[in-house]
Amino acid sequence: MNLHEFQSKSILMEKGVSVPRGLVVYDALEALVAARSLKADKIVLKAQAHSGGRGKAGGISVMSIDDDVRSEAGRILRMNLVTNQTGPQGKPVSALLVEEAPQIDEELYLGVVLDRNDGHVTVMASPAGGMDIETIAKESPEKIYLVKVDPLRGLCPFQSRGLAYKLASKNLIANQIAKAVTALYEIFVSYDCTLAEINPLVVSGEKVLALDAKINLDDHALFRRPEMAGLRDRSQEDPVELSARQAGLSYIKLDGDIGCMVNGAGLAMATLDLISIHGGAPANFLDVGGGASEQVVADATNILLDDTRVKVVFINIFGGILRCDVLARGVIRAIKERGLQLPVIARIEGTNIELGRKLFADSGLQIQMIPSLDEAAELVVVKAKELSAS
Amino acid sequence: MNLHEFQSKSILMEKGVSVPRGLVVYDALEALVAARSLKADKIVLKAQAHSGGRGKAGGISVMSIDDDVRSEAGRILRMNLVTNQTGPQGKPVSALLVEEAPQIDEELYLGVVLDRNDGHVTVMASPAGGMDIETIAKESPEKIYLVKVDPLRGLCPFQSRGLAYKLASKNLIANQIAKAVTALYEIFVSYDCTLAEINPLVVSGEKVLALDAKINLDDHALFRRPEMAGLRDRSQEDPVELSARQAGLSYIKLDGDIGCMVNGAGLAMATLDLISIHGGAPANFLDVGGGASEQVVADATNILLDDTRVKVVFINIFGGILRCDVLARGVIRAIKERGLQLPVIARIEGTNIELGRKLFADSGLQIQMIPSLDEAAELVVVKAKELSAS
Amino acid sequence: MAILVNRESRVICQGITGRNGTFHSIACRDYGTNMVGGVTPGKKGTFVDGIPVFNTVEEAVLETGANVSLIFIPAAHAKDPILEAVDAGIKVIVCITEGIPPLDTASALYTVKQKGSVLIGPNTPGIISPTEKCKVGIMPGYIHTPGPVGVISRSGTLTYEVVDQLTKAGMGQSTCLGLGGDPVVGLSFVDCLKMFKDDPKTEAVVLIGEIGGSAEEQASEYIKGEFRKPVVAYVAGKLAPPGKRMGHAGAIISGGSGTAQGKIEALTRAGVTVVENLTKVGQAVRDILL
Amino acid sequence: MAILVNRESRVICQGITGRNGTFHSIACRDYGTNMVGGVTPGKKGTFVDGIPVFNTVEEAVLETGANVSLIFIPAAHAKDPILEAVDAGIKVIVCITEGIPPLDTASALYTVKQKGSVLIGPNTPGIISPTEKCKVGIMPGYIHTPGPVGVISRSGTLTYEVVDQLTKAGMGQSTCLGLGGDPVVGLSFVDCLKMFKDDPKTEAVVLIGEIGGSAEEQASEYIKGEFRKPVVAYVAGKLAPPGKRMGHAGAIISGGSGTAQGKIEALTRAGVTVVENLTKVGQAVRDILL
Repeated sequence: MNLHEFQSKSILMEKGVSVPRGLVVYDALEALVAARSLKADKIVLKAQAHSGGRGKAGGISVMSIDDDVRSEAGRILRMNLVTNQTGPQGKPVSALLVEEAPQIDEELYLGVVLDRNDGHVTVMASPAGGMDIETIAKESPEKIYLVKVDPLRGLCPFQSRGLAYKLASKNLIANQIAKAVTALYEIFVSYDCTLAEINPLVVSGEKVLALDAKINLDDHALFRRPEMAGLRDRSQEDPVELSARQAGLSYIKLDGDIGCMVNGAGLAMATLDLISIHGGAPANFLDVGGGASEQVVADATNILLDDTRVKVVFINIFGGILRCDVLARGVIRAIKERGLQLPVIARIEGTNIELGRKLFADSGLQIQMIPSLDEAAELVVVKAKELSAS
Repeated sequence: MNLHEFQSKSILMEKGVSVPRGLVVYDALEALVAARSLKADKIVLKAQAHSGGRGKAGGISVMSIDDDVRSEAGRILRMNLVTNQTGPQGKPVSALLVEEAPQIDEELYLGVVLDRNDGHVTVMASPAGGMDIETIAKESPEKIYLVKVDPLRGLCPFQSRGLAYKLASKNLIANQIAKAVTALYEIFVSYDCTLAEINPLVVSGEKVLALDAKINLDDHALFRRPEMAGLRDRSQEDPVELSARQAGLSYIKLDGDIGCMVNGAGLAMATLDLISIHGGAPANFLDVGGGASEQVVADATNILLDDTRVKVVFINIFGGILRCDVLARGVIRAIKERGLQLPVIARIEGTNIELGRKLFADSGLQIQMIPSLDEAAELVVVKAKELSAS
Repeated sequence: MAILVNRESRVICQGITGRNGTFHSIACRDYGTNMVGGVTPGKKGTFVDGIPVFNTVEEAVLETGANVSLIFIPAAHAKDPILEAVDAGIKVIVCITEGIPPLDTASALYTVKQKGSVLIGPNTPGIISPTEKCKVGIMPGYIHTPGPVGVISRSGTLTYEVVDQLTKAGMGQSTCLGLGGDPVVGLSFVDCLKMFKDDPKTEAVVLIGEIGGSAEEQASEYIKGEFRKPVVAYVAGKLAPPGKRMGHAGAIISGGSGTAQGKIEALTRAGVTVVENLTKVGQAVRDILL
Repeated sequence: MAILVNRESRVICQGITGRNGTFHSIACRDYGTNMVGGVTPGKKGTFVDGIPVFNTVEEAVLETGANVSLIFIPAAHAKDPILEAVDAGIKVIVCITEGIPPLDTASALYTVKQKGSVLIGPNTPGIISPTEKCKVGIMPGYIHTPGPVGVISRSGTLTYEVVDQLTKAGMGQSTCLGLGGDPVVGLSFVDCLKMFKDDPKTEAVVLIGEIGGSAEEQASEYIKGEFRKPVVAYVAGKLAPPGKRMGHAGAIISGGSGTAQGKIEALTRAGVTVVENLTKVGQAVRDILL
């Protein structure tokens, strides 16, 4: 679950990290009032949407207080923000953050992630913050300082201090950086984040400010922070993906016309690859998961059939915990309830396979069973092309 | 810093451990009203004083609600409680805890300490709780179950469960015991205790109750829990020891007539031993500490001279951080301010010794300087005996 | 021979009285696994289809000499039983549970490594050694057959797919294990390759990777340097959706690795036979070994 | 030769710009110690009487090759600098600070031991090797003289007392160290005896114990079993006040050990010369060695 910049900044503030003065608004007139109330010469309007690259996409404006703040705010609030991270469909702008634009003397970088390779929470800091940090990481890795945190001991004050003195020599600044490092780490572990990042952390005169912040939470640990559920902004999520997740499914929309239902993320990815090898284009990634019930399978089937772009349905299941009979019952129930309009090609294998095959065979539905995965994939692609052509 | 039983129980309750219903009262009539309000057939009156062995000393009464609760409460509240732990001077009773007396099916023991030998917080549990637990520990150590807690990992739920299932087989009971174990451990570490103990933890029907509890806090860590200062009961402390501690001194009253001022706990203990070898009896243990200032030394001198039992003062200092000149200045200042009435024998050695000797010599005070520690101790004892005889 | 588990393994199931615990404990025993006990707090003295249940792992180990544990405990509480198994001296811990908060896994894993145990998973189908008739996991046993091929995978169903092909191609398996699909897991490809290197019954290894992380890149380095048995690999996710980007931090820590193409290239450079069509993996192994 | 510190030790002081840090850093250097630097966050680039100051221990180690650290940091914040020293690779850490919350010490000590470093203290006068002209602590240097006697003590001033006697009796010292007076300390008598055993310059050891704990009893066991050099011991606290009882728990965990009489008996049984009159320790050593 991703948080907006303003939500992330509010958590940082609670932990004692300074951020530029600002207000969150939802319409253009409010934006103007907010801008004036800041009593700053220069202000910045920032589109609140779950994506990086907002600046390049026109979602961030630095203005003088004498400029036409209201019009500009209106423009941003009405935007559909298309960045290099959103895909062509873009993201709506949920709110506008109106902030004073502080003097910027230096741009630093702070980030915390869990390094999958060694299982250590890793704190990263660099004196070269800002939008080019990824390039810096590739080309001048010596400018990125890392602290691997011992999972049981946690981040120690001396480690925060150590990073801070690598980024600043003045005590006044280093102490504020150390405080930000500790705060960001504590946020990461206490909120079970997948990412906690301040980029840039700016030195502004004698102050250190988090100019932008990104905090993403791990969905698997949200049960520990039920109060965070209120911060979820559903308008930033694809409605189909959202309802799929609520049904316990992992679904991602793609651009093609072959609806896929697979169990297991690995096999689901492999299925997309296989369709592609045969020249087809999947409409989605859909993993029904390991322990799906009949209901979940039925929900998955409905999600596929609801997608008007889908021309053929491809079911590829290798039953482990998910038994083939449960799968068959779920699919059959969903199709019978709505009446079948699309061709379905199923390749099933694994636990209770005989029973599953029999259920499909006895269902009276026109579901084509192909035992060979490769042949099934090929056939699906051929079918999809026929239906496209017709 | 020690807590009273009722204060310990209130912390346990906050952490979800059940205790018998009860009320704290400060006079006999209140006790009667409290007893009646509990609506229990049997009640128990418990003297609140910082000592174990209250029962044997008459500080605990189990009564029927029809007995003369008021008289008995009055008797206990007026007691000076002399137990095997208080010394002959005893302890006043600060308050009375009036509790329902629950049915007792089993008496268990739970305790948490820091094991000095290995630096591990150690959780102890035994199915044989009650007053005989120390005997059990010596004679049947297999009945005491220990968990050594990894300092970084902390106590894990499975460890609490493991202890609980060694004390009880019924799930309903074991779950409550496990909860009490976890709570007691958490209290120990979050309050920096020197001891957290529930003895006995009783099984009463389907409930598990902390019948008695003892929580002692480490004075060195009280800075982390400033709110606990309010729980200190100064009436339970010797006023001289208390004022010594407030002056930064470590002072313990003993039974003899030789007032001792020493630096360092080890040398202070050794000085007592040496006086005893020569047939004398020290009036106190007094460690002025490593970094004592002139003021602290003056305070220490006054504490010694205030003690009317003291016949001779013995100053034994081996200067390290504490410089001999600082020592001399403090002693001289205190004696000059009040006028010297008692013989003082000083043996000083160590940092700035020449300057210290000179200060004493030039002070015009009758302070006898003896370079040899053994001779000094011998002389002190002789002087004390002379003065006792005269 | 096999790696990690074998005919002598004495296996317990933590969470044996739950639905999955019961089902798979019995399925493992049916396959041939020496299931010596189970653990569910408060259920001591009961039996699951003849398998004795204990309150704690410590008790189970004392009574049965167990040295392998199969864990089915809901994600929110799964850290504790892993630590319980380690502390009781269990050497191989197979954690099936999916969706454990990664910081919990990371913390438990630290202790696992410190005490010299091995964690398979979490979010793994488990481990199976057909040659040893020992299955500690949830994979359908019947698709496996004894033979010379070791299988290491980051994905559950993808493993079944490959194993099924291998069996149908006449290529039996020595040991198959799933590393687990969670962000933090106990074993890496390299850890397993080291074990397969020393296992005389394993003549070739199939490595099933996927996008994300750098486990395949590290395996490539290791294979190039030290691994002399033939390796066939498949990497899922060439067409994978870009997924949720982890801000800059993800890119910084991964240093640009993690794409399917990058992994395929690294493996190919290390001399691994990389198969692009999933359905051809079995055949590729057959071509190499026969 | 000596134990733990010597002529080659490169010593830094954490907290060097504080009053005690400055005073004792210079006093140690005056004694002959190789004081190569100091650490006070934010004071990098400054000097304390010519000794360079760094922001972090890591920097100090990089710049000076330091391997020993002397810590003067207020008790409430002393855990962090111990960990900082360990992580920076310092092998011998001498923590003078008194009154550190014992749970902080216990937690820091865990890491110290895990990383193979040694913690002397906390609440110790430190360590001094007169033969090596190296003092890392706060003891008055002038009372020491080089010689064959090792001194291990749980008490500061009591050590000075004994060392003074030894020097006056013509018995010089190889190394003297204070274990520290806090409930949890880094080294035990046994740890130090093992080091003195292997130190050819140490011919006899004086062990200064006191009531509480079981360090002396453990030392007795070790001496009886493996330690062949003569040991003279003094145990303070025969007449000690009963002190604050630690409820039942203290008695249970100590199992009845901890009294001065018990310790004296255990040491005597182990063949140690136990001196009851503190002022006779120097003479007792002289009687044994001459």
